[in-house]
Amino acid sequence: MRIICPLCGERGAEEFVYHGDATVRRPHPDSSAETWNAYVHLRDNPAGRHSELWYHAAGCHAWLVVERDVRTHEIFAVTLAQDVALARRPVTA
Amino acid sequence: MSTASETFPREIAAPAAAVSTRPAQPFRLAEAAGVDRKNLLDFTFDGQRYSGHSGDTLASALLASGVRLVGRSFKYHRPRGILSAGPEEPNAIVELRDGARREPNTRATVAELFQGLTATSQNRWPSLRFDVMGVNQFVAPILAAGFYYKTFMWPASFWEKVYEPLIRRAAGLGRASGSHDPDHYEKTTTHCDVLVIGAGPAGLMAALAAVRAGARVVLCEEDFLLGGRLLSERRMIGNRSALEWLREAEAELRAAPECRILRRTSVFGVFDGAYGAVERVGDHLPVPPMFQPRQRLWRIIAKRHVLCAGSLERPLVFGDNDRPGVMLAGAVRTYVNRFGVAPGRRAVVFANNDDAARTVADLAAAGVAVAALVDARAEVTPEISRIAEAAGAKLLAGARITETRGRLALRGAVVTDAAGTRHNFDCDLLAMSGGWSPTVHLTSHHGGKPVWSEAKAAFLPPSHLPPGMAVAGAATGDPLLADCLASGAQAGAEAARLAGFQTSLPAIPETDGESAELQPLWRVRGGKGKAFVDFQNDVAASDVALAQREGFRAVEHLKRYTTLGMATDQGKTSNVNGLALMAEFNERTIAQTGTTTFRPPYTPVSVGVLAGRHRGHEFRPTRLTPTHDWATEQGAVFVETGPWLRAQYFPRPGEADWLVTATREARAVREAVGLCDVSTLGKIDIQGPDAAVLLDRVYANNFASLPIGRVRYGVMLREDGFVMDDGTTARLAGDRFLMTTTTANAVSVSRHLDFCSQWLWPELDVQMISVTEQWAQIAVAGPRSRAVIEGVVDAGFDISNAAFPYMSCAELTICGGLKARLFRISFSGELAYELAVPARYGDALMRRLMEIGKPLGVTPYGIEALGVLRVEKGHPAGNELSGQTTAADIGLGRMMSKTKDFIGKAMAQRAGLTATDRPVLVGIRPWDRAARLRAGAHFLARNVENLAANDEGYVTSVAYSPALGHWIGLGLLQRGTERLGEVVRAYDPVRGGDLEVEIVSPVLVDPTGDRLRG
Amino acid sequence: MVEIGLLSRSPLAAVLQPGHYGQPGQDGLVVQERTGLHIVNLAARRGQGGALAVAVQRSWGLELPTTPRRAGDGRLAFLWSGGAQWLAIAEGTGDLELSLKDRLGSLASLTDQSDGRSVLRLSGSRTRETLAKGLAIDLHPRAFTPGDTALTLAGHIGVQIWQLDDTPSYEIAVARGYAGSLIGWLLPAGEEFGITVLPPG
Amino acid sequence: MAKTRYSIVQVLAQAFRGQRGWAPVWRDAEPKAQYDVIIVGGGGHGLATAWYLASQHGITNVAVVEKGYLGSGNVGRNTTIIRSNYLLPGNVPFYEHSLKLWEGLEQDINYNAMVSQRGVLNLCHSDAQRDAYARRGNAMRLHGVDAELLDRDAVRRMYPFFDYDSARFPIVGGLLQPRGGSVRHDAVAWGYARAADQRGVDLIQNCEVTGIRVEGGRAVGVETGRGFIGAGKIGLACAGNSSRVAAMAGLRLPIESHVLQAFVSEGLKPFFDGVVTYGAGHFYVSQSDKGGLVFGGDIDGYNSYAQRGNLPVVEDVCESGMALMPGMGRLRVLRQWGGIMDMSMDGSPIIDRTPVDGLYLNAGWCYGGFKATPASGWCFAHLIARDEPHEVAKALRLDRFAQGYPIDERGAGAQPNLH
Ligand SMILES: Cc1cc2nc3c(=O)[nH]c(=O)nc-3n(C[C@H](O)[C@H](O)[C@H](O)COP(=O)(O)OP(=O)(O)OC[C@H]3O[C@@H](n4cnc5c(N)ncnc54)[C@H](O)[C@@H]3O)c2cc1C
Ligand SMILES: NC(=O)c1ccc[n+]([C@@H]2O[C@H](COP(=O)([O-])OP(=O)(O)OC[C@H]3O[C@@H](n4cnc5c(N)ncnc54)[C@H](O)[C@@H]3O)[C@@H](O)[C@H]2O)c1
Ligand SMILES: Cc1cc2nc3c(=O)[nH]c(=O)nc-3n(C[C@H](O)[C@H](O)[C@H](O)COP(=O)(O)O)c2cc1C
Ligand SMILES: [Zn+2]
Repeated sequence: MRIICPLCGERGAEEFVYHGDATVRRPHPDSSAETWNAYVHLRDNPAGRHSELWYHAAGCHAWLVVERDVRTHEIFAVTLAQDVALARRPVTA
Repeated sequence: MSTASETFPREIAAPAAAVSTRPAQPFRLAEAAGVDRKNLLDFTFDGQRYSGHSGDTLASALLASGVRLVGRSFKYHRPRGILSAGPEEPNAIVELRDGARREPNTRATVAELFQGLTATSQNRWPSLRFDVMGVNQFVAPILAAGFYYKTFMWPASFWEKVYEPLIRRAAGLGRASGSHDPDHYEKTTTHCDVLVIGAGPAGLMAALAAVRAGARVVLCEEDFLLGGRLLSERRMIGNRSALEWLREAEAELRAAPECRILRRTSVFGVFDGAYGAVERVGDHLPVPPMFQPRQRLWRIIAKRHVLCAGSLERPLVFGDNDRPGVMLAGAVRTYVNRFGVAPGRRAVVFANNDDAARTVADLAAAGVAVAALVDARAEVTPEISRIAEAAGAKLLAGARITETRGRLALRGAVVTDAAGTRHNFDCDLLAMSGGWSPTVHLTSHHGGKPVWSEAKAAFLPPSHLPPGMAVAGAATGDPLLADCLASGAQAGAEAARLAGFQTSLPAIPETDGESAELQPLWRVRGGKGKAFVDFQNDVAASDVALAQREGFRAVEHLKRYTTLGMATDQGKTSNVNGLALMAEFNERTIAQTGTTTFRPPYTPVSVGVLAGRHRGHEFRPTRLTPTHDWATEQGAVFVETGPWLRAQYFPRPGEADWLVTATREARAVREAVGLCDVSTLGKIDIQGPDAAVLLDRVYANNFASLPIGRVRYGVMLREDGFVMDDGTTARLAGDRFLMTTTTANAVSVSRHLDFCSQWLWPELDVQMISVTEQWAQIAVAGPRSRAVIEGVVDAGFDISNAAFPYMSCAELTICGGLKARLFRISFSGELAYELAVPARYGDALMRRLMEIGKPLGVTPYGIEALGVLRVEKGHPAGNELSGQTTAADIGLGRMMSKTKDFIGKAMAQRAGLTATDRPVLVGIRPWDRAARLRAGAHFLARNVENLAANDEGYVTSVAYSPALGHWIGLGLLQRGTERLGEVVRAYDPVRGGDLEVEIVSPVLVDPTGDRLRG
Repeated sequence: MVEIGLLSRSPLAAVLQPGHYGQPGQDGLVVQERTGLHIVNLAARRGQGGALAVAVQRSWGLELPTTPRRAGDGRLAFLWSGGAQWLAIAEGTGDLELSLKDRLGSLASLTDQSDGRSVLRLSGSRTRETLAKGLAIDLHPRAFTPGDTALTLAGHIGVQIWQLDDTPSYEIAVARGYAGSLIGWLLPAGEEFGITVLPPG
Repeated sequence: MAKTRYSIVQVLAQAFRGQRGWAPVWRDAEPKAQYDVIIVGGGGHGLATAWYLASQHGITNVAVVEKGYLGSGNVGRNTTIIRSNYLLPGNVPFYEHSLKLWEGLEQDINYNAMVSQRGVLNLCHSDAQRDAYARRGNAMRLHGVDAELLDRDAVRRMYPFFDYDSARFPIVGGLLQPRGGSVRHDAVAWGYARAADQRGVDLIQNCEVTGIRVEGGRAVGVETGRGFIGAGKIGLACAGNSSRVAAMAGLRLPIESHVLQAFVSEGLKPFFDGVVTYGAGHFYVSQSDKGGLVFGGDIDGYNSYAQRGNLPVVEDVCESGMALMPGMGRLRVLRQWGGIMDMSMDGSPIIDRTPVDGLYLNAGWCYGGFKATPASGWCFAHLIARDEPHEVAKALRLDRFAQGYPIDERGAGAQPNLH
């Protein structure tokens, strides 16, 4: 599998470390036990398009959000995780 | 671009008369396109000497020498000869070479001949001609597909003791050498615009088109010659012989700067984004050339791929179609035209298509008598009649071969014609053709299913090809040479265009006319004898029928039940025939029946080449500490800790074992001073205004409050609430920390920090980088450590206890200006320091400290002693941080902050993690002080049965404590903290041990910590 | 460098001896260990990337690369080494970290890595083919040119490589502890082309 | 219903009749409108469940609904290793129960699945690893399971051709379970299928479940490619597809689907007797009765439903193979394939009721569910029949994640690809 790191360019997946579903969000500390359990354990695990976290371990050390079809391994988009994270939560002063 | 593999150019040889005293080659013809008759080679088969020429395969040389019988089949041990002339060969598989280089199951049809080659037949005993297991042929009625599932069940104990060993001995093919492979392998990666697979007419045209467009092209050809079927046929391209055209095409490609031609290179798999190919660099030589590997793995990363893999001929299914001398018609032409070998003296040709008439013509041209052309079709073209007539062959249209004769070699065949009349022919060669199957294997490695074409009677490439792939040539199902040239050119040009180049279609040369008309014939009915479908695995038409009868009707069931297509050839010649028969028995179409899944590798690939150089010591890289060379000089014994090699202990002459040494070293630390390289601990430089914030979120305890110049022990959890890692973190400045991690977790902690700072809390202004390798860090531990440190710190730095107390850190200079970092931390529980210098000075610093410490009794110690010291102090380490323990389990519960959020906090509250019956950290000592403890023993109360229900925990770490004079240990014990003083058993049946141990505090030496603060 | 009482030692001292290796009479690969390099990692503080680039431009007249490139020359170069992260590499004496600190102030976090990395210079007509046996990236001149850099793997070892010129010559940096293993891969890989190992310099 | 009993007498008798008298091993059943129990998934676990429902609980109005052909999932693509050498109390009794069932399987189902107890040896390469194996071996002994800790010399006597002298990670010893071994994988599916069919279970192939009908909080049937089929109870045994099927009932599972590859070499004369796992890399190997070395390694490491793996893992497995057994260099990989694993968050399986009444879950088998087949079927049948967990499967419950009782053999945490 070839992943196009937004910083380094296209590389083989062997340079990366996989972390799983990128759609789960770390809950607020006071969230219910159920919410925490869902965050840590439960996954949609869809057979199709999957948004997931990869780490460019042998490259730039960036965490990436990769949009991939898990049936075909086709990759649609790769984004810096930091950018995704910043976009979804405004910086608090 | 030329590669190493091309340093042995082989011209297409002009025929030359052979003059030699070597064994004769009675079947060698005068003309051969592909062998060098001037160059004679000796080889042996089953110990018998033979000769051949360079350019021969083992198969062609054996045929030239008149050898027919080359192997025995898998199950019935039927005598078998050479069926094909390529990678699809099911019968002629041999053990090539001997000794440690023995290669079982080597197809004689692709093994290139070299001087001194030795080959041995396999799966026979005592000899190929007289094989005892040949009796299986006569009990064949019992040994039908799947018979073993129905029997061997009584008595139950007999299966493993009697039946299975018998089955195993009878099964299997060649023998593994049992020795370590003496050759080496390597891997390489190449990138290109267009990868062309196969260098037949289609592949050559594709490569030419792409190269002319300026694309970077890689052309892979499995064979040692380029040309594909052109080498096997007598054809014309553009008014000259196809071989001349081939020579020109090859010359143009060779001269092209951006074309890499890889011969002897099989593309074996289509993976996501990369093709795998194996180049047989040295397999055609007695031993690989100096500095060259035996084989090389190519990972080919190409923008576009053109598959021009050609097609494979199908056998016909008729009674006793497996006798040595029955051969594929196309292979017969290959032997005649390319190798200059007559595979027989008198032939019968049996076919269902127009193509086979070529075999008649070529045999005749080579002087081989053709007794008959048996065409299964009721009507044949005038052209075919003309060819048969010219060859003097009797043409039998609408006829079938219903019987063959001969045991170790074919002697004759019986033809039954349309009227039912039997014609008996003497012959030693039977050339058969059931049509051609496009070589679509690689097209379906991504899961696409090949599509059956009724018109072409073949499976064609799936509509969903692997991304970037195009197919050309006979692999598309359009096998006519003119079409192959055209589709190759078209696909090559298109591939280059899609890769971003301007292209124009090359001119397509004219060819001589031909026809590929065919009428399927899936089996000959009413014949005698077993009609084989899968030759190697002895699957006959009757087995397919049996599978159908028993309900194994899906193709995949058929395959698994009968083993059809599961042999070393992976059904290259058998799959289509097999499933066509299943379709017939099921009364369904072939399209409805479908085909089994094609999987890599296309042809078998050695494990060695897939490993490359990564074996033995080179299996994984070795990470060395800055003092490694010094430790080597000291005679250190090293131990693998992850990628690192660390000094385990430093034996002195006369010390009986590691325990004596480690004990001495540990004692020296307690009594004087010791030195240990601790550079392997992960060190992470954390900077930025939010550095403290990040630390507070990743550590369970507080770090924002840590003063500059101080160090704090921290514990971090995983988000699921279990302990992830521990270590000390020093505050070097308001916005700068130096975190240390365990050696084992250095990489994963770094990654975790990046995760936190980039993904969880991207707004934090914090920068991190590993400095593990930048600093050599030496622990100086023991009551006299201060004196040693004093010897190196530069004047002006006060290391008195008052000025530099326990848990201090400082940046300073030593040895006359060398920048260094000093930490007063202690894993040993003694007064101790860790001194860090830029790694290049680590070696010299160690020597200097040794020198300074000499009068103080300084002793280098390894990680064994380190372990002793930490167990004495009850510090948790790897064995306690098993990923299954909570902070509370290992006595660190109080470190979990109640006032802030941190990773793992929420999940650590779960019932299971806070349950009161969780095993917790305790110390242990043997009741009998002389006894030795062992880690891994389980705790059981004294008077209970040895049952899991009574299991209360286990011993995590042990050490012989020089300070206490007996073994001690740490363990996890249910309600352990309440049980100090209790005696329990450390039960260790796997090592024959059952000891009584006393539960004590984990901290057994200096529990008040006076020594460490002194 | 300060005059100090300790001798430095290369991690390659025991494994890389000058001389000729492999195929006699051929020099497909020339290897030299680089010594005397100052390497400082520079990571932009949050939101300071622009200001940092300006400061670098003003101080040294170099454009801080925002893609995997190297700006500068042998005396001082800024080598992209990740998002908002660079290695400043300088030859000679003088305290690089200090001079960076002076000019860049708190725009970046600075970390000395001079000892964290071993650097080799590789050149010779078969360098690309040798490297291809370990590096999976495309070093073809159409894909990788002088000034380009990449962080990647050589076999199982993490490396950073950058191209110096069209000869082609490259420098390749590896974590110090793995330097020996890198040589353990490189020399066998280059043997078939002939290798000259030069004295460190 | 085919009632032929298999025996040597039958085989000989058939030999004389040209093998013409054999009946189909199972009927090609048409789905009925309603069953007492529907098992979704005709893999090893689903078929075993059907057999034990019928044979142990007398429940025979059962259908096994399979989207492909019987055995097309992981039961047909695994490396056939059976063992019960587990560490944790939640696992050991369950897998030991399974091993015991394997030991009587042929007689139970009258099908020779070639259970072959040739010994499973896990190699260790450091003192710490050896002690961890001691811990495990001792735990096994406490459960009454066989376990032996071997030193290097003992390993060398068993496998002289391993690399003892130039290894990057030397062999220190190993943990041997003599009763571990291998079983002919396909035969397990076929044997259970035949046995269940003979008791009247309907085996419905090429029938994909596309929906689960839930009415008033209760599962009442499945939508399939061949229409709706009603059921009193529904048991999911879909291995790699558990999440997809559970989602049809609105459930999210602590599971990710990953691909695991396996490999077989060309056939060889017997030389490798047991099953061995390498402890310093990802590699394990045994030799099949047919002669091929069957081997594998780690999962590819990312979510996948593609049922095929990639080259880096192929290389990784072969590197480890060569590191262990340098003679493998000249043996050839014949075929390489993949299966979809339902990797759970703690690496251990789940056999439990679900929040939906009448819907039962059997999932999370990771790379180790083949050995579990008999016990999984046994316990799942027990659960479905009696609505209470079987004694040996009590710990395999679904709420253990929320409650903090993971069964995490490796201590890897809630990260499926690390198990
Ligand atoms: C390469 C590999 C090697 C392995 N090696 C071992 C080993 O050595 N030892 C070991 O113990 N375990 C091993 N395993 C694991 C083991 O194979 C599995 O855990 C086990 O087979 C899973 O149970 P099963 O047999 O019921 O699964 P499967 O055979 O996968 O059965 C599940 C069935 O459900 C069907 N299904 C899915 N969705 C639907 C639907 N919507 N409708 C209808 N049907 C559906 C599937 O088609 C499939 O047939 C290995 C697995 C793999 C892939
Ligand atoms: N008339 C007929 O019925 C008929 C049928 C089939 C083929 N043919 C003839 O065969 C020729 C077909 O031309 P073509 O170029 O399509 O095929 P080809 O068979 O001439 O060449 C294919 C080449 O691909 C190579 N190859 C296959 N798989 C490979 C792999 N995985 N890796 C590396 N190399 C691989 C083969 O070794 C072969 O050299 C034409 O001359 C055609 O006329 C005729
Ligand atoms: C234990 C085992 C042994 C196997 N042995 C062989 C073999 O000898 N020859 C073969 O072609 N395939 C063999 N296979 C692989 C199957 O052909 C097939 O690839 C695998 O079961 C996966 O199915 P699929 O490839 O149809 O998806 C074996 C599979 C298993 C699980
Ligand atoms: Zn990157």
